[in-house]
Amino acid sequence: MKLEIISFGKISEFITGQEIEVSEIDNTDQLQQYLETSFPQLLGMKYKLAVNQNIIQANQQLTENDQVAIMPPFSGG
Amino acid sequence: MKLEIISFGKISEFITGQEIEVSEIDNTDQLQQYLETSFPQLLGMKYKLAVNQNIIQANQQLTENDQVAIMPPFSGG
Amino acid sequence: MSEKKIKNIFMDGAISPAFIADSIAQHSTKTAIGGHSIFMGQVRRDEINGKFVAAIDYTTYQEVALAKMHEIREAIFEKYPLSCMHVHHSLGKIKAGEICLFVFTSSAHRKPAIDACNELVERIKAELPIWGKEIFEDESHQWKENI
Amino acid sequence: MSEKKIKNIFMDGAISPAFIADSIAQHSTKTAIGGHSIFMGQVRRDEINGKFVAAIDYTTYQEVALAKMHEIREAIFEKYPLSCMHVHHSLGKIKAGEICLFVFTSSAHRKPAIDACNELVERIKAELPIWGKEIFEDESHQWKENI
Repeated sequence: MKLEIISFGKISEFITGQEIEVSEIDNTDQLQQYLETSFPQLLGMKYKLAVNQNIIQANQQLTENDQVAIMPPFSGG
Repeated sequence: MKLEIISFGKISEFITGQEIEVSEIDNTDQLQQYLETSFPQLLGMKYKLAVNQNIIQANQQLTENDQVAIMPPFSGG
Repeated sequence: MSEKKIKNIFMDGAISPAFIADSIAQHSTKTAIGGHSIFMGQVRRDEINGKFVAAIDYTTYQEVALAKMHEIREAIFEKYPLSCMHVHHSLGKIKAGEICLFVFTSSAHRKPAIDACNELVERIKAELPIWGKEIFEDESHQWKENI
Repeated sequence: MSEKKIKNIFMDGAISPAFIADSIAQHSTKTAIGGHSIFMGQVRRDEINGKFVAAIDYTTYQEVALAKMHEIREAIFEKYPLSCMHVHHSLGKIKAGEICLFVFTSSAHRKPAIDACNELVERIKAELPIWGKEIFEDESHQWKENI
Protein backbone atom coordinates (compact mmCIF):
# COMPACT_ATOMS: atom_id res chain seq x y z
CA MET A 1 0.00 0.00 0.00
CA LYS A 2 1.23 3.48 -0.86
CA LEU A 3 0.91 6.23 1.77
CA GLU A 4 1.89 9.87 1.76
CA ILE A 5 3.58 10.99 4.97
CA ILE A 6 3.78 14.64 5.98
CA SER A 7 5.14 16.01 9.22
CA PHE A 8 5.23 19.23 11.21
CA GLY A 9 7.13 21.12 13.88
CA LYS A 10 9.93 19.31 15.63
CA ILE A 11 9.07 16.06 13.84
CA SER A 12 9.65 17.65 10.44
CA GLU A 13 13.32 17.89 11.40
CA PHE A 14 13.78 14.12 11.15
CA ILE A 15 10.82 12.93 9.06
CA THR A 16 10.52 14.82 5.79
CA GLY A 17 7.49 14.63 3.52
CA GLN A 18 7.67 11.37 1.55
CA GLU A 19 5.73 8.60 -0.10
CA ILE A 20 6.18 5.22 1.51
CA GLU A 21 5.30 1.78 0.22
CA VAL A 22 4.30 -0.54 3.04
CA SER A 23 3.07 -4.08 3.29
CA GLU A 24 1.24 -5.70 6.20
CA ILE A 25 0.00 -2.32 7.43
CA ASP A 26 -3.76 -1.88 7.50
CA ASN A 27 -4.35 0.71 10.17
CA THR A 28 -2.83 3.66 12.02
CA ASP A 29 -1.73 1.60 15.03
CA GLN A 30 0.40 -0.55 12.75
CA LEU A 31 1.68 2.49 10.89
CA GLN A 32 2.65 4.06 14.21
CA GLN A 33 4.72 1.00 15.11
CA TYR A 34 6.35 1.09 11.68
CA LEU A 35 7.18 4.79 12.07
CA GLU A 36 8.63 4.34 15.56
CA THR A 37 10.86 1.57 14.26
CA SER A 38 11.99 3.59 11.23
CA PHE A 39 12.36 6.84 13.20
CA PRO A 40 13.30 6.00 16.78
CA GLN A 41 13.35 9.71 17.65
CA LEU A 42 9.53 9.40 17.80
CA LEU A 43 9.78 7.08 20.79
CA GLY A 44 8.90 8.92 23.96
CA MET A 45 7.52 11.91 22.04
CA LYS A 46 3.88 12.88 22.17
CA TYR A 47 2.36 13.17 18.72
CA LYS A 48 -0.96 12.86 16.93
CA LEU A 49 -1.82 11.57 13.51
CA ALA A 50 -4.23 13.02 10.99
CA VAL A 51 -5.50 10.92 8.10
CA ASN A 52 -6.56 12.89 5.04
CA GLN A 53 -6.72 16.06 7.15
CA ASN A 54 -8.79 14.55 9.96
CA ILE A 55 -7.08 14.30 13.33
CA ILE A 56 -7.70 10.79 14.61
CA GLN A 57 -8.42 9.92 18.21
CA ALA A 58 -8.37 6.11 17.89
CA ASN A 59 -7.02 3.43 15.61
CA GLN A 60 -8.30 3.81 12.06
CA GLN A 61 -8.17 1.75 8.84
CA LEU A 62 -5.84 3.00 6.14
CA THR A 63 -6.40 2.74 2.43
CA GLU A 64 -4.25 3.19 -0.67
CA ASN A 65 -2.97 6.76 -1.17
CA ASP A 66 -4.04 8.02 2.24
CA GLN A 67 -2.19 11.08 3.44
CA VAL A 68 -0.99 10.72 7.01
CA ALA A 69 0.26 13.73 8.96
CA ILE A 70 2.47 13.34 12.05
CA MET A 71 2.02 16.24 14.44
CA PRO A 72 3.89 17.03 17.67
CA PRO A 73 2.06 18.90 20.47
CA PHE A 74 0.59 22.20 19.31
CA SER A 75 2.17 25.46 20.43
CA GLY A 76 0.23 28.25 18.77
CA GLY A 77 -0.80 31.51 20.39
CA MET B 1 -23.56 73.83 62.28
CA LYS B 2 -22.63 74.77 58.73
CA LEU B 3 -22.34 71.98 56.15
CA GLU B 4 -21.55 72.03 52.46
CA ILE B 5 -23.78 69.78 50.40
CA ILE B 6 -22.81 68.57 46.92
CA SER B 7 -24.70 66.11 44.77
CA PHE B 8 -24.23 64.01 41.65
CA GLY B 9 -26.08 62.26 38.84
CA LYS B 10 -29.85 62.12 39.06
CA ILE B 11 -29.79 63.69 42.54
CA SER B 12 -28.07 66.81 41.21
CA GLU B 13 -31.28 67.53 39.30
CA PHE B 14 -33.16 68.36 42.51
CA ILE B 15 -30.44 69.06 45.08
CA THR B 16 -27.93 71.63 43.87
CA GLY B 17 -24.67 72.36 45.58
CA GLN B 18 -25.35 74.54 48.62
CA GLU B 19 -24.29 75.48 52.10
CA ILE B 20 -26.81 74.61 54.78
CA GLU B 21 -27.05 75.76 58.38
CA VAL B 22 -28.49 73.04 60.59
CA SER B 23 -29.15 72.65 64.28
CA GLU B 24 -29.70 69.44 66.21
CA ILE B 25 -27.80 67.43 63.60
CA ASP B 26 -24.67 65.68 64.85
CA ASN B 27 -24.24 62.76 62.51
CA THR B 28 -24.96 61.47 59.03
CA ASP B 29 -28.06 59.47 60.05
CA GLN B 30 -29.65 62.67 61.29
CA LEU B 31 -28.54 64.56 58.20
CA GLN B 32 -30.07 61.86 56.03
CA GLN B 33 -33.44 62.30 57.79
CA TYR B 34 -33.19 66.06 57.34
CA LEU B 35 -32.40 65.67 53.62
CA GLU B 36 -35.27 63.23 53.02
CA THR B 37 -37.66 65.67 54.68
CA SER B 38 -36.35 68.63 52.68
CA PHE B 39 -36.10 66.70 49.41
CA PRO B 40 -38.79 64.02 49.40
CA GLN B 41 -37.56 62.84 45.96
CA LEU B 42 -34.76 61.08 47.89
CA LEU B 43 -37.27 58.78 49.54
CA GLY B 44 -37.17 55.34 47.97
CA MET B 45 -33.97 56.14 46.09
CA LYS B 46 -30.72 54.35 46.78
CA TYR B 47 -27.89 56.71 47.54
CA LYS B 48 -24.63 56.91 49.44
CA LEU B 49 -22.99 59.74 51.34
CA ALA B 50 -19.39 60.79 51.34
CA VAL B 51 -18.02 63.04 54.07
CA ASN B 52 -14.98 65.08 53.09
CA GLN B 53 -14.41 62.77 50.10
CA ASN B 54 -14.66 59.54 52.06
CA ILE B 55 -17.58 57.31 51.19
CA ILE B 56 -19.18 56.27 54.46
CA GLN B 57 -20.56 52.82 55.19
CA ALA B 58 -22.10 53.52 58.60
CA ASN B 59 -23.33 56.46 60.65
CA GLN B 60 -20.61 59.03 61.24
CA GLN B 61 -20.20 62.16 63.36
CA LEU B 62 -20.32 65.47 61.50
CA THR B 63 -18.37 68.58 62.39
CA GLU B 64 -18.50 72.23 61.36
CA ASN B 65 -17.75 72.85 57.67
CA ASP B 66 -17.87 69.21 56.65
CA GLN B 67 -18.54 68.61 52.99
CA VAL B 68 -21.21 65.98 52.41
CA ALA B 69 -21.74 64.45 48.96
CA ILE B 70 -24.97 62.71 48.02
CA MET B 71 -24.41 60.06 45.36
CA PRO B 72 -26.96 57.91 43.51
CA PRO B 73 -25.92 54.40 42.34
CA PHE B 74 -22.82 54.46 40.16
CA SER B 75 -23.16 53.80 36.44
CA GLY B 76 -19.70 54.13 34.94
CA GLY B 77 -18.19 51.89 32.29
CA MET C 1 -2.53 54.86 50.63
CA SER C 2 0.99 54.45 49.25
CA GLU C 3 3.28 57.19 48.07
CA LYS C 4 2.74 56.32 44.41
CA LYS C 5 1.33 59.12 42.31
CA ILE C 6 -2.41 59.00 41.76
CA LYS C 7 -3.03 58.62 38.01
CA ASN C 8 -5.84 60.43 36.29
CA ILE C 9 -7.93 57.84 34.45
CA PHE C 10 -10.36 60.39 33.03
CA MET C 11 -10.28 61.91 29.57
CA ASP C 12 -12.67 64.29 27.89
CA GLY C 13 -14.64 62.69 25.10
CA ALA C 14 -14.50 59.26 23.49
CA ILE C 15 -11.47 56.97 23.54
CA SER C 16 -10.27 56.64 19.95
CA PRO C 17 -9.00 53.42 18.31
CA ALA C 18 -5.80 55.35 17.53
CA PHE C 19 -5.27 56.04 21.24
CA ILE C 20 -5.73 52.33 21.94
CA ALA C 21 -3.30 51.37 19.15
CA ASP C 22 -0.75 53.76 20.61
CA SER C 23 -1.14 52.22 24.02
CA ILE C 24 -0.65 48.72 22.56
CA ALA C 25 2.38 49.81 20.51
CA GLN C 26 4.10 51.15 23.63
CA HIS C 27 4.33 47.60 24.97
CA SER C 28 6.53 46.20 22.19
CA THR C 29 9.65 47.13 24.16
CA LYS C 30 8.36 45.25 27.21
CA THR C 31 9.55 41.85 26.06
CA ALA C 32 8.74 40.04 29.30
CA ILE C 33 5.06 40.32 28.35
CA GLY C 34 3.41 37.27 26.77
CA GLY C 35 -0.29 38.15 27.03
CA HIS C 36 -2.43 41.29 26.91
CA SER C 37 -6.07 41.48 27.91
CA ILE C 38 -8.27 44.41 26.94
CA PHE C 39 -11.83 45.34 27.78
CA MET C 40 -13.58 48.21 26.04
CA GLY C 41 -16.99 49.60 26.88
CA GLN C 42 -18.92 51.02 23.94
CA VAL C 43 -22.05 53.20 24.14
CA ARG C 44 -25.08 51.23 22.93
CA ARG C 45 -27.88 52.78 20.90
CA ASP C 46 -30.45 51.18 23.20
CA GLU C 47 -34.14 51.57 22.49
CA ILE C 48 -36.11 52.57 25.59
CA ASN C 49 -39.84 53.15 25.26
CA GLY C 50 -39.52 53.75 21.53
CA LYS C 51 -36.67 56.27 21.84
CA PHE C 52 -33.05 55.62 20.94
CA VAL C 53 -30.01 56.51 23.04
CA ALA C 54 -27.89 58.96 21.02
CA ALA C 55 -25.15 59.47 23.61
CA ILE C 56 -24.21 59.06 27.25
CA ASP C 57 -23.00 62.09 29.18
CA TYR C 58 -20.56 60.93 31.88
CA THR C 59 -19.77 62.87 35.05
CA THR C 60 -17.78 61.86 38.11
CA TYR C 61 -16.86 62.83 41.65
CA GLN C 62 -13.28 63.03 40.52
CA GLU C 63 -11.30 63.18 43.77
CA VAL C 64 -13.18 60.22 45.22
CA ALA C 65 -13.05 58.24 41.95
CA LEU C 66 -9.31 58.69 41.56
CA ALA C 67 -8.57 57.78 45.17
CA LYS C 68 -10.74 54.68 44.87
CA MET C 69 -9.13 53.75 41.52
CA HIS C 70 -5.71 54.09 43.15
CA GLU C 71 -6.81 51.69 45.87
CA ILE C 72 -8.17 49.21 43.28
CA ARG C 73 -4.99 49.49 41.21
CA GLU C 74 -2.80 48.65 44.19
CA ALA C 75 -5.02 45.74 45.22
CA ILE C 76 -4.91 44.29 41.69
CA PHE C 77 -1.12 44.67 41.41
CA GLU C 78 -0.85 42.95 44.78
CA LYS C 79 -3.09 40.08 43.73
CA TYR C 80 -1.80 39.35 40.20
CA PRO C 81 1.73 39.24 38.73
CA LEU C 82 1.12 41.98 36.16
CA SER C 83 3.61 43.80 33.99
CA CYS C 84 1.24 46.67 33.18
CA MET C 85 -2.21 48.04 33.94
CA HIS C 86 -3.91 50.92 32.15
CA VAL C 87 -7.42 52.29 32.76
CA HIS C 88 -9.11 55.13 30.89
CA HIS C 89 -12.68 56.37 31.29
CA SER C 90 -14.40 59.05 29.27
CA LEU C 91 -16.14 62.11 30.67
CA GLY C 92 -18.64 64.27 28.80
CA LYS C 93 -20.90 63.30 25.94
CA ILE C 94 -19.94 60.00 24.24
CA LYS C 95 -21.98 59.11 21.17
CA ALA C 96 -23.47 55.67 20.49
CA GLY C 97 -20.79 53.49 18.90
CA GLU C 98 -17.95 55.32 20.63
CA ILE C 99 -15.70 53.83 23.29
CA CYS C 100 -16.01 55.14 26.87
CA LEU C 101 -13.95 52.65 28.89
CA PHE C 102 -10.58 51.08 28.11
CA VAL C 103 -8.99 48.60 30.54
CA PHE C 104 -5.66 47.05 29.50
CA THR C 105 -3.58 44.52 31.48
CA SER C 106 -0.42 42.62 30.54
CA SER C 107 1.52 39.75 32.09
CA ALA C 108 4.15 37.15 31.21
CA HIS C 109 1.53 34.40 30.92
CA ARG C 110 -2.07 34.93 29.89
CA LYS C 111 -4.03 34.01 33.01
CA PRO C 112 -3.11 36.93 35.32
CA ALA C 113 -3.74 39.50 32.57
CA ILE C 114 -7.16 38.01 31.79
CA ASP C 115 -8.26 37.62 35.42
CA ALA C 116 -7.01 41.06 36.43
CA CYS C 117 -8.77 42.69 33.48
CA ASN C 118 -12.09 41.07 34.39
CA GLU C 119 -11.77 42.00 38.06
CA LEU C 120 -10.86 45.58 37.17
CA VAL C 121 -13.94 45.98 34.96
CA GLU C 122 -16.23 44.65 37.70
CA ARG C 123 -14.69 46.90 40.37
CA ILE C 124 -14.68 50.00 38.14
CA LYS C 125 -18.39 49.57 37.42
CA ALA C 126 -19.30 48.85 41.04
CA GLU C 127 -17.02 51.16 42.99
CA LEU C 128 -16.14 54.28 41.03
CA PRO C 129 -18.47 57.28 41.51
CA ILE C 130 -19.25 57.84 37.85
CA TRP C 131 -22.69 58.56 36.43
CA GLY C 132 -23.98 58.14 32.90
CA LYS C 133 -26.89 60.24 31.62
CA GLU C 134 -28.46 58.57 28.60
CA ILE C 135 -29.42 61.24 26.12
CA PHE C 136 -32.07 60.29 23.60
CA GLU C 137 -32.31 61.46 20.03
CA ASP C 138 -35.07 63.93 21.05
CA GLU C 139 -32.75 65.45 23.71
CA SER C 140 -34.72 63.99 26.61
CA HIS C 141 -32.70 61.88 29.04
CA GLN C 142 -32.68 59.26 31.74
CA TRP C 143 -29.95 58.22 34.18
CA LYS C 144 -28.22 54.96 33.37
CA GLU C 145 -28.15 52.21 35.97
CA ASN C 146 -25.54 49.45 35.92
CA ILE C 147 -26.97 45.96 36.10
CA MET D 1 -19.77 21.53 8.92
CA SER D 2 -22.11 24.35 7.96
CA GLU D 3 -22.23 26.14 4.64
CA LYS D 4 -20.59 29.26 6.06
CA LYS D 5 -17.39 30.25 4.37
CA ILE D 6 -14.23 29.14 6.16
CA LYS D 7 -12.27 32.24 7.15
CA ASN D 8 -8.51 32.37 6.95
CA ILE D 9 -7.23 33.38 10.37
CA PHE D 10 -3.57 33.34 9.29
CA MET D 11 -1.48 36.30 8.27
CA ASP D 12 2.18 36.50 7.35
CA GLY D 13 4.23 38.32 9.94
CA ALA D 14 3.33 40.19 13.10
CA ILE D 15 -0.08 41.71 13.84
CA SER D 16 0.39 45.48 13.98
CA PRO D 17 -1.29 47.83 16.47
CA ALA D 18 -2.65 49.72 13.43
CA PHE D 19 -4.37 46.54 12.21
CA ILE D 20 -5.93 46.12 15.66
CA ALA D 21 -7.04 49.77 15.74
CA ASP D 22 -8.67 49.33 12.33
CA SER D 23 -10.50 46.27 13.53
CA ILE D 24 -11.77 48.16 16.61
CA ALA D 25 -12.81 51.19 14.53
CA GLN D 26 -14.94 49.02 12.25
CA HIS D 27 -17.24 48.30 15.18
CA SER D 28 -18.37 51.87 15.77
CA THR D 29 -21.29 51.39 13.38
CA LYS D 30 -22.41 48.31 15.32
CA THR D 31 -24.33 50.20 17.95
CA ALA D 32 -25.88 47.14 19.59
CA ILE D 33 -22.45 46.35 21.02
CA GLY D 34 -21.78 47.37 24.63
CA GLY D 35 -18.59 45.46 25.42
CA HIS D 36 -15.51 44.30 23.56
CA SER D 37 -12.98 41.80 24.87
CA ILE D 38 -9.54 41.40 23.31
CA PHE D 39 -6.70 39.00 23.94
CA MET D 40 -3.31 39.49 22.31
CA GLY D 41 -0.38 37.12 22.47
CA GLN D 42 3.05 38.75 22.34
CA VAL D 43 6.37 36.99 21.74
CA ARG D 44 8.42 36.97 24.95
CA ARG D 45 12.19 37.41 25.02
CA ASP D 46 12.52 34.40 27.31
CA GLU D 47 15.90 33.41 28.66
CA ILE D 48 16.54 29.68 28.31
CA ASN D 49 19.88 28.30 29.46
CA GLY D 50 21.50 31.70 29.16
CA LYS D 51 20.22 32.39 25.64
CA PHE D 52 17.47 34.84 24.74
CA VAL D 53 14.56 34.18 22.38
CA ALA D 54 14.84 36.64 19.48
CA ALA D 55 11.78 35.45 17.55
CA ILE D 56 9.27 32.65 17.13
CA ASP D 57 8.80 31.14 13.70
CA TYR D 58 5.20 29.89 13.38
CA THR D 59 4.05 27.19 10.99
CA THR D 60 0.71 25.43 10.70
CA TYR D 61 -1.11 22.55 9.06
CA GLN D 62 -3.36 25.09 7.45
CA GLU D 63 -6.27 23.00 6.09
CA VAL D 64 -6.71 21.22 9.41
CA ALA D 65 -6.25 24.41 11.46
CA LEU D 66 -8.84 26.35 9.46
CA ALA D 67 -11.39 23.53 9.58
CA LYS D 68 -10.88 23.20 13.35
CA MET D 69 -11.12 26.98 13.81
CA HIS D 70 -14.37 26.97 11.84
CA GLU D 71 -15.74 24.32 14.19
CA ILE D 72 -14.61 26.30 17.26
CA ARG D 73 -16.10 29.51 15.84
CA GLU D 74 -19.49 27.88 15.32
CA ALA D 75 -19.45 26.31 18.79
CA ILE D 76 -18.65 29.67 20.41
CA PHE D 77 -21.33 31.52 18.44
CA GLU D 78 -23.78 28.81 19.52
CA LYS D 79 -22.79 29.09 23.18
CA TYR D 80 -22.60 32.88 23.63
CA PRO D 81 -24.79 35.74 22.34
CA LEU D 82 -22.00 37.48 20.43
CA SER D 83 -22.24 40.31 17.93
CA CYS D 84 -18.76 39.70 16.48
CA MET D 85 -15.77 37.39 16.69
CA HIS D 86 -12.40 37.93 15.04
CA VAL D 87 -9.32 35.73 15.28
CA HIS D 88 -5.93 36.36 13.67
CA HIS D 89 -2.74 34.31 14.09
CA SER D 90 0.67 35.10 12.64
CA LEU D 91 2.77 32.76 10.53
CA GLY D 92 6.49 33.11 9.89
CA LYS D 93 9.08 34.80 12.04
CA ILE D 94 7.64 37.08 14.74
CA LYS D 95 10.18 39.04 16.76
CA ALA D 96 10.15 39.37 20.55
CA GLY D 97 7.78 42.19 21.49
CA GLU D 98 5.58 41.68 18.43
CA ILE D 99 2.01 40.43 18.50
CA CYS D 100 1.28 36.95 17.09
CA LEU D 101 -2.32 36.31 18.22
CA PHE D 102 -5.34 38.64 18.23
CA VAL D 103 -8.71 37.43 19.51
CA PHE D 104 -11.57 39.95 19.54
CA THR D 105 -15.16 39.35 20.68
CA SER D 106 -18.07 41.77 21.11
CA SER D 107 -21.51 41.54 22.66
CA ALA D 108 -24.35 43.74 23.94
CA HIS D 109 -23.35 43.17 27.57
CA ARG D 110 -19.84 42.47 28.78
CA LYS D 111 -20.06 38.92 30.13
CA PRO D 112 -20.50 36.95 26.87
CA ALA D 113 -17.69 38.85 25.12
CA ILE D 114 -15.30 38.22 28.03
CA ASP D 115 -16.19 34.54 28.48
CA ALA D 116 -16.11 33.81 24.74
CA CYS D 117 -12.73 35.51 24.36
CA ASN D 118 -11.22 33.42 27.17
CA GLU D 119 -12.65 30.18 25.83
CA LEU D 120 -11.42 30.99 22.31
CA VAL D 121 -7.86 31.59 23.53
CA GLU D 122 -7.82 28.29 25.43
CA ARG D 123 -9.22 26.33 22.48
CA ILE D 124 -6.90 28.00 19.94
CA LYS D 125 -3.86 27.09 22.00
CA ALA D 126 -5.01 23.53 22.67
CA GLU D 127 -6.67 22.53 19.42
CA LEU D 128 -5.14 24.33 16.44
CA PRO D 129 -2.21 22.57 14.74
CA ILE D 130 0.25 25.45 14.95
CA TRP D 131 3.89 25.15 15.96
CA GLY D 132 6.25 27.79 17.26
CA LYS D 133 9.99 27.44 16.81
CA GLU D 134 11.83 29.66 19.30
CA ILE D 135 14.83 31.16 17.57
CA PHE D 136 17.60 32.37 19.86
CA GLU D 137 19.86 35.33 19.29
CA ASP D 138 22.65 32.95 18.19
CA GLU D 139 20.33 31.43 15.52
CA SER D 140 19.99 28.12 17.37
CA HIS D 141 16.44 27.07 18.14
CA GLN D 142 14.08 24.94 20.20
CA TRP D 143 10.43 24.05 19.68
CA LYS D 144 7.98 25.88 21.92
CA GLU D 145 5.60 23.88 24.07
CA ASN D 146 2.37 25.36 25.39
CA ILE D 147 1.86 24.93 29.12
